[in-house]
Amino acid sequence: MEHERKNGTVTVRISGELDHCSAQSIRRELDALIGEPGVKTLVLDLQDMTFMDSSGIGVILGRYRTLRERGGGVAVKNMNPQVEKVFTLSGMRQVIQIL
Amino acid sequence: MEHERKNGTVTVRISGELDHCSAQSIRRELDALIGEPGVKTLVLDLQDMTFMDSSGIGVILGRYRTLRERGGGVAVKNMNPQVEKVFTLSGMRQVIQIL
Amino acid sequence: MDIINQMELKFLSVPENEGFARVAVSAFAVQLNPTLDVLADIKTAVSEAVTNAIVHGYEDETGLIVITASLRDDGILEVSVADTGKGIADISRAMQPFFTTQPEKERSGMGFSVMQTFMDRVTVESALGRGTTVRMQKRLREA
Amino acid sequence: MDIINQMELKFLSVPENEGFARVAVSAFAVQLNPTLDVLADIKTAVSEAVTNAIVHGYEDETGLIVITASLRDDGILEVSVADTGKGIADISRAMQPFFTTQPEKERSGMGFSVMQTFMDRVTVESALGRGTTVRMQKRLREA
Ligand SMILES: Nc1ncnc2c1ncn2[C@@H]1O[C@H](COP(=O)(O)OP(=O)(O)O)[C@@H](O)[C@H]1O
Ligand SMILES: Nc1ncnc2c1ncn2[C@@H]1O[C@H](COP(=O)(O)OP(=O)(O)O)[C@@H](O)[C@H]1O
Repeated sequence: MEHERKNGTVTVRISGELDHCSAQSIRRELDALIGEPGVKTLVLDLQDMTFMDSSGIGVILGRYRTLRERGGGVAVKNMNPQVEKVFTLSGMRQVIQIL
Repeated sequence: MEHERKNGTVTVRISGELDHCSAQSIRRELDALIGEPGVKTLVLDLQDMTFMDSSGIGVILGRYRTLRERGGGVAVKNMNPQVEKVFTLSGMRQVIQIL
Repeated sequence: MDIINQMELKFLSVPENEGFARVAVSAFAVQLNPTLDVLADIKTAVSEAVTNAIVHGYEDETGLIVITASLRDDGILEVSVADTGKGIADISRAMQPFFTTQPEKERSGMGFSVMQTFMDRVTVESALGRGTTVRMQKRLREA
Repeated sequence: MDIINQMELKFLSVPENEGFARVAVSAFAVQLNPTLDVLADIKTAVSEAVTNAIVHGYEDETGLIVITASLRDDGILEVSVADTGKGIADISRAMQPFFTTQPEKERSGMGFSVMQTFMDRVTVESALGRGTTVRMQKRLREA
């Protein structure tokens, strides 16, 4: 996964499909990135994500919980309409910022 | 189907997939175009054709036979690798010109 | 109302088949020329139902999942996703938003809500120890 | 040599299912990460076998076509396409390039040749009045 760190913020570009099958490896990679000292905010760039179902909601909320404890959070950007529909439905707009 | 007539030559752009299912309507449209008086040569522009199986060979050879009787013929251009493989395999290079 | 086309797809409950299953159903539905948005809705709903069969129905075992799909002449797609896994004790509770029996695996509890929002109709039949069948309908085009 | 994934797909012998069938098999095969060329070869071969079942096996009737596909741990895809239609009297003659029993429908007689060129192995089993099964293999990646 392409990523970029600036101060306490890591921006990660997730490409392809985020379902239960791919969730485990994506979760692992994200946890490695936010596990680095000083990281408070995770920005997910979903420009190249072509599909997401509710398994993706679980992945995003899980990282949110970790970062929340450190006083940080998660933001997303560049969602396609299908991904945005799943996102909105799950009430994630209340806790995850859309950039 | 997009097409263009110049003297005795009609150039037709076929898009999508050419299999047994789509063959009938494509055949009908091609026959209408080469049925116009004075048409001797059919040029098939396959730039936007994403798939072709041996049903396509039947369609191309059928138009070739019609035009051959009028002293004309068929040529193709812009084949993708998959289409070219089916084309070559069928020995069509011997009768159909590639532009 | 007649059925104009029909298919049945059986496959192993391994996660690699989640993508396969949703592409297959979408490739079946595409012949009625639905919009890309409608196809995306169907893919998402099928993905939820198949994932549930893998994750909840069969948990750590491998079983068979059976999908059927029919196209009706009134423009409706019917899809069912069935497993013969452990079944659901309380269906209406299971269908509540955010309810999940696997929070430790980061399941969101939104699977059924996604199916209900993305499809026109969802019904669930289940028996403990015998399995679960989810039936869904979606209008692909006006009749 | 073990089978790591498996599916079975049953559908009506209508031309609209030619595209559906080849997309479904390709979506199943993609999990071993074959190249796009290999996927295109598989799609083409499946399209030929399914078209034959529709056009020759069932001619003007509608019957059921059954596709099975397995992924083996040595990187080989096995696909079979079966109909219970009219069957083939002389298989080796049927497999000759340019041989067709339907020249008036502009069949080219190249269906079996395409399957044999695009796949690594093709075998045909058929009985008159009972139907035809085409079995094909293709290496998706090195073992
Ligand atoms: N096929 C199934 N077999 C057994 N239990 C199921 C099945 N589908 C759903 N369930 C039960 O219903 C609950 C809610 O499902 P769902 O809304 O999809 O959320 P999630 O999958 O995130 O848990 C699951 O946690 C599970 O207990
Ligand atoms: N599934 C089938 N059922 C009955 N006959 C078949 C079947 N598949 C092929 N055949 C016979 O074999 C011949 C050659 O098939 P093929 O090489 O695919 O060429 P084509 O489909 O263009 O005729 C067909 O014309 C037909 O007579």
